[in-house]
Amino acid sequence: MGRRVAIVGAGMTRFVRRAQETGKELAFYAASEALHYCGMKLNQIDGVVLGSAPDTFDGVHMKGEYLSDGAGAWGKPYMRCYVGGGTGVFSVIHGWYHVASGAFDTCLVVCEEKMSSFQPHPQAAFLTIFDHTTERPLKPNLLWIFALEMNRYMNTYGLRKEDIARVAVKNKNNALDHPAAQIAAPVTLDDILKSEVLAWPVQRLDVSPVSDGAVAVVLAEESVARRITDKPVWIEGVGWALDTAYWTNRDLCYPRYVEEAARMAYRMAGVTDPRHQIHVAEPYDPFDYKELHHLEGLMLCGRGEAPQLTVDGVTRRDGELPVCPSGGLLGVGNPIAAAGLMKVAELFYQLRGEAGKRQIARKAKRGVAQAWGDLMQVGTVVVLGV
Amino acid sequence: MKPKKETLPLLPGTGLKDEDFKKGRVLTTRWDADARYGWDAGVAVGRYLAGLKEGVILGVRCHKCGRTMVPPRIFCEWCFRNIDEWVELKDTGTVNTFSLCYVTWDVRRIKEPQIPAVIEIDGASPGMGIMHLLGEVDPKQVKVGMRVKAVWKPAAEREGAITDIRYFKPI
Amino acid sequence: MALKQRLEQESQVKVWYGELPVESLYTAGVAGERFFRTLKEQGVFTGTRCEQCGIIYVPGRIFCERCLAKLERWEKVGSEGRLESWTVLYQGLDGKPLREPELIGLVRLDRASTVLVHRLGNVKPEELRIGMRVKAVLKPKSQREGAITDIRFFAPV
Amino acid sequence: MANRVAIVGIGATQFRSISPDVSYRELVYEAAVKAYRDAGIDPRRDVDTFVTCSEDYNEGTSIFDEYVPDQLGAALKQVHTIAGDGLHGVAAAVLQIMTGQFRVAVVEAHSKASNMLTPDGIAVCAQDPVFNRPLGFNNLFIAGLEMNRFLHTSGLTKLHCWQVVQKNRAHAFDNPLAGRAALVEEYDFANARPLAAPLDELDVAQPVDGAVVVVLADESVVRRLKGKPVWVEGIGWGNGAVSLESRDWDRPEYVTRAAVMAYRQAGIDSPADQIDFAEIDDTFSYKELQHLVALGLVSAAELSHWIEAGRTGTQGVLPVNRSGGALGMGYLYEANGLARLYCAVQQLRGEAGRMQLSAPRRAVVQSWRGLPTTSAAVAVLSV
Repeated sequence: MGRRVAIVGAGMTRFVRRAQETGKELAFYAASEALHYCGMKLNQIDGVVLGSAPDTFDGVHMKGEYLSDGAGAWGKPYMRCYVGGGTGVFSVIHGWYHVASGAFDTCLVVCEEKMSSFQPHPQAAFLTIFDHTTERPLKPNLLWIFALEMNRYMNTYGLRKEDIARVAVKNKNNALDHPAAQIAAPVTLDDILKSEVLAWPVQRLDVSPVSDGAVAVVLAEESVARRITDKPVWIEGVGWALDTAYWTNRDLCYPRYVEEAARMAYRMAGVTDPRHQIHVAEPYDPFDYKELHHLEGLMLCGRGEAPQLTVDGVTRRDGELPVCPSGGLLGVGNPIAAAGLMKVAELFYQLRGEAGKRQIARKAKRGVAQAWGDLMQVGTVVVLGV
Repeated sequence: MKPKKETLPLLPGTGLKDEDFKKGRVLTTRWDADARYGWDAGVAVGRYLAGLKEGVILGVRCHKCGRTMVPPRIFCEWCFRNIDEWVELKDTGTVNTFSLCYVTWDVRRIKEPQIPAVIEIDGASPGMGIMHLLGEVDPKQVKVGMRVKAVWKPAAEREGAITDIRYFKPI
Repeated sequence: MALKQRLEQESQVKVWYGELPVESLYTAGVAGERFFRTLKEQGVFTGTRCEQCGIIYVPGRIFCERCLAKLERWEKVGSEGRLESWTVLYQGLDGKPLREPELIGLVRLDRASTVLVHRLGNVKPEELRIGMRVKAVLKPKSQREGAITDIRFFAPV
Repeated sequence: MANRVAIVGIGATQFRSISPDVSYRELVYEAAVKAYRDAGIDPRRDVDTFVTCSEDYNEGTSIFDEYVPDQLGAALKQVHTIAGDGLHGVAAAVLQIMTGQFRVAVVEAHSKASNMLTPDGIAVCAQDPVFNRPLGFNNLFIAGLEMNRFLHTSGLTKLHCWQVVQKNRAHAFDNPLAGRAALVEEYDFANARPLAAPLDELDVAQPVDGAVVVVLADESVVRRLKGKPVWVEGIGWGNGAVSLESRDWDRPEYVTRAAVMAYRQAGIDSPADQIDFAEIDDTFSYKELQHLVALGLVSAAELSHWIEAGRTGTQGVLPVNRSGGALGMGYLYEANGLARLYCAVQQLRGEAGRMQLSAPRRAVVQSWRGLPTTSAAVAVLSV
């Protein structure tokens, strides 16, 4: 079997609406912060992996190549993976298999996104994720598919908008304690329900902001990890699954690809009862209902039951199962791939007890991070433990 | 603003405002990509488009799993084998889910919402939908489960495209 | 013949046309801002030095790509240098032959470890030699806008 | 390597300048069906992980990874995309198998180059948007600069480059997949259209459409399958400085790094003696020459003599690009490395037909990601 792999360091830039830094510079900041965190130098890194979502955001073709120097890939084996919005968490899986294979002792994982380069508005880049012949002529936007999925979810389980919006309140307020966060002020349930309707049932504050930013983590195999830190955070399980691209042939009320991914990760981690064996979760939350959707896919609650967990306060930082203590994408911001890796970094801080004001109340030995992407299609899951 | 935010560690990264660009406070370059494509529709989608030109929605069937699929493909993705048969579907269906969208693809506000929907097509297996728009309907009246029918462009205007169906309207 | 049979028998070769509509606005970045401001205002080339790797990057950068050290020491380099290679480009961005072929060179400015890519001017292709001395010819200060195009070309010294 | 990995199935379409009858999905499906039949496996049941290699701008679709699972039989399974050459994809597959968590992996790459109406306008978007792109140069200028410097420092001439073109395009006559076979004569060279001096149109591999799918498996599975396994003895990949300003213009050191990594795993210390044939990058004629040296197959001092003596030809001591290479098969974007790997596997199995070399035991396969990159991958294969 593969070797044990640990996360030993993490670092990030601030998430901002428009960064002055080039993508390379953002990647450099994140990589260098992560190395500093664990006191490592670039020459101790055997390989580098990069995660970044569509090239159209940065406006650079083959952007993995373009970002390579900022990510620390000079003279090293370097690869860029992508699975749309699922990339951030997948990049850790990508790094994991580099090290678990035995071919690498250490691996630097960097995720970057500079969405602001896209003019006039980054959302328009999403037109081109749709099928060029059978869908794009209808001029779809990204809100469509989220709204279609959210409506299907609400309809199937008879859910109320205000129960879903509580997720946005929780996460946006959690983010006030995050040093990378884009959000600057507290938000109430009323703010969200009164925010402008974009694509019913999606309103402005149900959505995470577009952002520029980068995040990096350092992975190491067991013996190296123990030399670097006395608090390695182990990658206990990884999982991913990509569903059919024919998304209009699937029932959008449930993310079965997240369940597939979670089952794979739990199997590897020996988790048989996720609701009790997982102590903190960072599911993907670009929209508020997605956190709920994903909690169900991760089997942390039954189908259609996630909204009630939020209403009951179970998922608050002082709750029994804290969810998105970082503030998530809704609060910290959503530089696509970097946002997913931010979630993994949050678990790293939480499990080491280094999350400062964000530290959850309960004792946590194991957490799960998850991202989602493509045409409501991919689930990527990492189980971390100490 | 919460004052306690200032006590958080300072991370690198420089946020700019819109006016920094407008007033030329930062140096920038622009590029308008010339990235044009002519995608081969291929066998399955080629026939789908040809069918639309004729005013017909075509599907395909896999005898192994028994599914009738739309949009068409030359393989069954679940059985991983060639499809067995082409079938003419109806141009009616059921709304599986929908949205009332007040923003265009390039993020401009609109007053009257567009109503994108996933429509399960009659004659295809349950749950087999396509994405399209709804029309001739009061947005307030749209419901999941609503029965709809395609409103076609006149034959002379059809070009073999998904937009040969203008939209679906309630039956 | 029924429609279905007809469609199955005919070849339906069809091409669907479209594009990636990508219009981008790029910031010069923290380092680019400083490099181009200096070029624009003072007409000089500046770089950053990595002490550990012994490299002077021109244009300057905020990081050393070899060791990821943060680079903060900016210094002036020459505006003359050595031609490391050259080419005559005949093909345009539209894939068609250029009406006027472009002379392009790689120039290592004095004291720099790296090269600049730019046009060559005041010279015929047959006069070009790898190793020859060239100097930067800038646009007049009033026309400079803080971009790589503030350099008109490099010309033989 | 600890957990031995073999190639157990290969499938490819023909490489043609256009493929108007099929969509990219249908193109890939054809290659996939062939590869699974070759391996004797059912993708829905037997494959643990799928890796696809693509770039959004080449496809004209953002996050193109959305559209890959169905035609591979990979829906709702473990699939991810690498923005790299097919050989990077093979590296990703090998690493996954070496973790012990996966036993059968599939790698896919394809080119629908003919669907790009503005290939030069697309390619230029890979240039640095601040320091290079505003100059408005076609990417080919980078090859012109590099080739000029290479000829200057190596003492080789355009005649040596032309010999590469003649050899590879003639080799392609024996490769039924190849789309660019031709007898190129001196008259053609004399009349070749200049692109970026000293680079002419004939020096450049021209794009084709095609798809390649490869099946890899660990030793325990290999023993159960009927076919002849081709072992991946080593796989390496590496990057150099990407910026035009700081890269090493004299040699593709990233190729050497990738080769050193692969050779170390394969236990090769004298590649020239231990390798029977090579399928290497020849995106531009001079690149094959550069890569021969970077891979340690020929010393820089001997290079001109080697070419003049035809040592890299069919009858030579080290046949290079017997498949026709990219010059002869056509340029397949992300699928270049897999096309070479495909032909190398055919050779090692003894199934290369008119291309067949006499009983080769070990091959090196190498790819480069094209302008303006400094990324390469190298695989050592053996039977």
